[in-house]
Amino acid sequence: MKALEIEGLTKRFGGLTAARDISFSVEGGEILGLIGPNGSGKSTVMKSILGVERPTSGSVRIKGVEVAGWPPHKIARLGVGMVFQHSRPLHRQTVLENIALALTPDSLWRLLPDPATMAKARAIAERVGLSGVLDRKPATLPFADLRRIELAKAIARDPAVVLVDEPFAGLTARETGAFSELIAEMRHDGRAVLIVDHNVKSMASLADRVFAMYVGERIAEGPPQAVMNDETVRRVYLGGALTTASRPESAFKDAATPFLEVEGVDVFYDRAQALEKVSLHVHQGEFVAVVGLNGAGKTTLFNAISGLIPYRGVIRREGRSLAGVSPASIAAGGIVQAPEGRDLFTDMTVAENLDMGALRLKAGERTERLDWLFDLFPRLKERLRQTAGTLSGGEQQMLTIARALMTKPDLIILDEPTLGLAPIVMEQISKALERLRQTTDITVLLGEQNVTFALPHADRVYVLEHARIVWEGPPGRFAEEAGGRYI
Amino acid sequence: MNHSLRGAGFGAALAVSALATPVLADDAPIKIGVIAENQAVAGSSIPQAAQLAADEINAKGGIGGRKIQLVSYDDHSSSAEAVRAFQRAVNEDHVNAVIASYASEVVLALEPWAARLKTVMITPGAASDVITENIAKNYEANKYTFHGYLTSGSLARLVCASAKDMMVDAYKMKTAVVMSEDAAWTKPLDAGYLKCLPEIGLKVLDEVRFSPNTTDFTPIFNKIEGLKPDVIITGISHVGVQPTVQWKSQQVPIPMFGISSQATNSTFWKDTNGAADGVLFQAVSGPGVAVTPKTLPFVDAFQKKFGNAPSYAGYTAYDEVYMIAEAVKRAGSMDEAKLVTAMEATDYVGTIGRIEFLPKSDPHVHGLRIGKGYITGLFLQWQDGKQVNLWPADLANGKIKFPAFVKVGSAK
Amino acid sequence: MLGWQILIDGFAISSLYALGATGFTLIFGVTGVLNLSHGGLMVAAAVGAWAAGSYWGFGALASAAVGVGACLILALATYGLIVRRLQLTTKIREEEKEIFILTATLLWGIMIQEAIAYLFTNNAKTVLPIVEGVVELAGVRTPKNELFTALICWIAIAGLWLAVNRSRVGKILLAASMNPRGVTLLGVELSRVYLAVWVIYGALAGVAGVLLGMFLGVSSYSAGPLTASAFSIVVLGGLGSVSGSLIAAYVVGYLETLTAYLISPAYREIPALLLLVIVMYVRPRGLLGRR
Amino acid sequence: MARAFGPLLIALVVAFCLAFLPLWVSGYILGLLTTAYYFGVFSMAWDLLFGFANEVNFGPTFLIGLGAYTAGILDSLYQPPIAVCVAAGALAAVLGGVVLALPALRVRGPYFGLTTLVAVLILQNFIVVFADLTGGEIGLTVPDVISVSDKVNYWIALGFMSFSGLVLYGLSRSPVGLILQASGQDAVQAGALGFNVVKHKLASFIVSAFFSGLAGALMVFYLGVASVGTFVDIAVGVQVIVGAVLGGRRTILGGALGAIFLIGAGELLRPLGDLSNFIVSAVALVVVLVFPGGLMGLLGGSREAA
Repeated sequence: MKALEIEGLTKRFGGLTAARDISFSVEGGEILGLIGPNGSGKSTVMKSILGVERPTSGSVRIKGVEVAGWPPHKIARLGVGMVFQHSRPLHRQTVLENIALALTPDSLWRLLPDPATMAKARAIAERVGLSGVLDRKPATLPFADLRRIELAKAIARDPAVVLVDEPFAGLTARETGAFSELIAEMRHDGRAVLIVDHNVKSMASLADRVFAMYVGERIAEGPPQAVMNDETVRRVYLGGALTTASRPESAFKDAATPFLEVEGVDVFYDRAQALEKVSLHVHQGEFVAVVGLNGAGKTTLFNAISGLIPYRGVIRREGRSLAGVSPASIAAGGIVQAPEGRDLFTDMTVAENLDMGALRLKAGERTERLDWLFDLFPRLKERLRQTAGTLSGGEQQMLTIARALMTKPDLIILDEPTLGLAPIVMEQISKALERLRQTTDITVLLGEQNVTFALPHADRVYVLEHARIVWEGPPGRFAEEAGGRYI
Repeated sequence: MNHSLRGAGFGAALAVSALATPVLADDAPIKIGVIAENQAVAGSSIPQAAQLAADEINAKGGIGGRKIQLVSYDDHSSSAEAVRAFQRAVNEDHVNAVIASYASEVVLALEPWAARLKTVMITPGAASDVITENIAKNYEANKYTFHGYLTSGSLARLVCASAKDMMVDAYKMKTAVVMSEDAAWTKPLDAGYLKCLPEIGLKVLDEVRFSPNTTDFTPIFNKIEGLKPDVIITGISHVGVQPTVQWKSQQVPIPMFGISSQATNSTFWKDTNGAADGVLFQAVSGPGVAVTPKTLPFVDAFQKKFGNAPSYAGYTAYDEVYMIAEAVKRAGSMDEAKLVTAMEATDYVGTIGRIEFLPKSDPHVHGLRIGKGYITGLFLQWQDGKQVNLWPADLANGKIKFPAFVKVGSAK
Repeated sequence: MLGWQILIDGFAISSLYALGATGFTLIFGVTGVLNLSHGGLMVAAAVGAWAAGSYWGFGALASAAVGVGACLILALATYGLIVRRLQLTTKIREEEKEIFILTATLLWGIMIQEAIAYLFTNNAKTVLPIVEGVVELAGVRTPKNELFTALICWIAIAGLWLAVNRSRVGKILLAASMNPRGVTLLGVELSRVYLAVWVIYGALAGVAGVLLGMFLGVSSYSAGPLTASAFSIVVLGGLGSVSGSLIAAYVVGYLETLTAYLISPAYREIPALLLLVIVMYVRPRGLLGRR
Repeated sequence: MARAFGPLLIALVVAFCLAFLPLWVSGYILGLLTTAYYFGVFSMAWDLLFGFANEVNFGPTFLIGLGAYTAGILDSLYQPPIAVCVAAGALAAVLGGVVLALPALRVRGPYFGLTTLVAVLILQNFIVVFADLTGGEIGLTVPDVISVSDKVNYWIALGFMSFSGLVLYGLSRSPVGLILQASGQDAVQAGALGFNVVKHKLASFIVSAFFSGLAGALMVFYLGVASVGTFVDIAVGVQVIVGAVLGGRRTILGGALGAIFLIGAGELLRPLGDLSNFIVSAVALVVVLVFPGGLMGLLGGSREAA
């Protein structure tokens, strides 16, 4: 009997199929990695196991018991523990009390703390390396220790199955090592472990097997190395053969003071470090791509440039620091973002959305600009009177880019323009970018996890990984020098 | 925690020491507690008028050499605060009697406490019949409570008496609709109306009761108008400005006549922007009306001292201090049971008429006796920003006048 | 006849409810704030207009202007002194700010109410009417004031609709209500947007308050019930949906008028309350609510 | 663990000292504090729902009023022993709590808030409509009271508040309280730890309702009267909520502190007359704006502010 068995799991949200016919199993003492880019459906699978989502069809068995449709607390008590990515401990309680909470039986009559529970909590805390901070409040702890609390809570009830969501997000290299050991220990204890993450690399040394998903479907399964070398996986993550059209950095006139300079920028969310000493620059007229997996820090970087979040370090535009400038002034000044979440005005028509980008334009300029945009994205012209919320994902993405372009930006930041889009739509957007690059001298800063999409346009590429820039160079050298760190 | 408590204790202790003096033997002052709603127009006159009476008595040497001392409490229109104040008045400040509140809710909450703590209490303004009914139900326990103002039932009879002269006899009116807010005090009032209006020759076409939270009176007036009565007999207190203004703006062609407590306020004209013109309302006093020889001197003294006219509860509160003082004198002791007997023997001409309490045999024992020779009340009308008295004829200082939109006697 | 009466009377009171609720829902829609001092602001407008008329002898129009002005100033104070402070503070966790804004605006409303009671007593007051007299409408004698009230309400609502859908500022407001971040990213300062919303809100609440004072009369006690009524209508219609609020205002207004005519004026409020409870159980996001 | 019970220890010592207050302060202060103590229980019971179950209940007076009126009506109709009336009041409030919990498990935020508010308005309307039974808006006078002595009433209220504080605070710090807090904070994570969120939230409504109703019923037999203005009006609910937020949310004991502060401050400012309510509201507003941790936060320093 397997500890965890998924068979034919399908989950639909309205017309969207988030997971289709997924089957896998994990035995006690085994670690399975579940990977896939954003929107691949891995979270849906995880939620279905937890009982947060009810599967549309298929079966989820824990220790042979069918649990599909059960409420979460019953599944948990049957033997499923979960390490959440975002820890939300009780802030007024100590670390020990937080762990003891996970050991408390689900009874209304447990009014006094049980000494045996406390002893057990202590023992668990020791195992995950928290014995030094038992009596501290979570608010005073470093981020890694908060993750340890989550880990302790997940194994407190001695579950047969443990789900771990993005275990290494926000951790430093050393902490990552320590965390890997803790997870390996679970395997040693005979638990079935399911690690959910974006890519194989982070868990290559840890997982026994890897199960890869893409747009709701299984694309590969096997030992980590085999999955990393799998053709389909490589295509999804790295794309096929590339033709690049990069221009050398010396081709740009503002070599001394680049248009945009980011220098040693640090960003923290609570105690998790989202950017660590990040430096990059973009020249006037240059097309720069920042590639990195989801959670690497791309959006954080762009939000820092747009002034939306506080940061340490310096960001300069044409040599002048942007510190203290309001996000709206930065945007009004010409650094405009087409954000990852699109941030469209969903109940307004396409025309009205575009008009919102034309607030500072004169009437004549506006028409001229519109004509140019319709030339770039003919689809938008057809959809002019339709409300933005009813557009397809690809059309929404075009509108997002067009709305940003409407403002006549000096620098446009494109954050994950291909997220969740079908290949054919990606192709259309790619063509539009191509034309943009060829027909105008616009400056572009593109953030992508889809390397295939990013590299053909880029003059230079930065690779962002775990909050740091780990590689910089022309796109032509990417595959051989940085491709391996990427899958 | 300690901190705020010490503060509270300290402040209140100061207040207490300023008010309470030790109880001495024979020349100890007669202490009267006054519990009132100081922020409300009607309530604020109560402690002021009582103080005026006490000052007058003390200026003349007090009662048998004993001064009257008042202890005032503000109940913020809250029963809970009034109960607290009553407890303090009796247990702490050792008052001999309490004058309490114009709100029925508050007086009814205090009534059992008067019984429990065996202390004479008299209200200068509450209207609920239940107060006296409770006394009738359990005289021995509740005999400490006196109803120093007109009960709803009495008010109904006074309204009928004046309606007979002013509406039926003068304008040959035959039909009426009763319009009252849905409240406890209007239940006996409406019952009284339904009983006495037919007796004076006014057929009651309907009784319209509406929620006291009503803001839009359009449906109510339309409904009434549809019945084509000659007159609307009112029973309103919680509302007043709103129905009056809408009566005017809708040009309801039927006169409003009856109880309208807010209309007795001197600010009513201003509050309604003059829509009050023509409104007829029952009152126990009116500007410049000498109901008894004591009325005008009281009003003048009050005006001089406090800069405004007293509310209806001010008149009664003023009288009640005198009544208690006389009762103490008659009883010759501070014994509460004797004081009750002495109060029951009250026959006093005050500012609103001659006051006598109904005897034990009456279902409204300790209520005021009404009718000719006792309290008849007045009937006033707002005319050009002034309250003019129209009834009874010997006290009238003006003639009845209606705004143009009111079609008296023609609405058939 | 009765049918016409119900139709006409219900229309006026419903229009007033609609105008009162529109500002409330606008503020919620654009800034996410449930302003529990709403009733206090409306009463301040009415009492301000009343005071201008009876103390300083202003004419009807000038009084009304004073009332609206008073409301506008208080609305800006609500935003500047309370709401903005709470929105910007880092001492309170984001997820707790809602309850803090609710509590703070509630207290602010009580302060306004008590200040009015202190300065002008808690007697009910009526604002000098701009038009007087009556007209016959389908055999129903209707006060011109009632028609005037309905008319102004609709002019104000239509004006708001035009402003939102036809003007640049309006478009920005609309956009901000759908996606505040999107507006920022296009170079518009949200703080200015919010200021504009509060100005519009203050004017709408002011007009509603003055009309209420003119048509029905208000006292400082009305503050709480007015807030509760706006809150109910807005939730019934679906939070943040202006058209939902308009529909809900008419549902409540007519339900109350029907009850008053056909059952008894004493039970006026009850059916509307019960309806609200039923809607909350059956369709928790309100009639036209999106979330 | 010792630290968790520190505040409780201090509170109990303070309560013990307060028990001797009748020896040297006037009956008036005692009456004031008696009311304040009952309000303290109201606020503490509200904080259990708000601070731990994370449910913003705008209608605490729905529960309080049910308790008060059930007890009062029972007493005026049949005059059973007071204890029976009080128990019936608490039971009615518990039933009301369950009724209130049903929408709470379905709708969130402002929607739940409005549902609770409407519950109060409906109760208020029914009290007026069934005036024969309830005494309507002028209130219901009950034939019995617990005692006419202000000292006895004071001790009963103090004892009851201490008992309620002990139970509610103990509950909030007990394993069950922690589960409730976790459920309120994040239902998904609590479920993943094996806790039945629905069960625990329902239980919290029942406990909160029980103490609200019990306090309401006891207060009826202290005042001798049940009235809308004292037990049901929205303004009373506002005072309960402001007391809890002022005292410091999520502290239970802060509720008592805040309620006593509000009533005490209102009394201290009484010489200012009508302005007193204005100033109390203003002070409360300043505390909310400047010290979001409330009075408990101020006393405990910034340590608890998180």
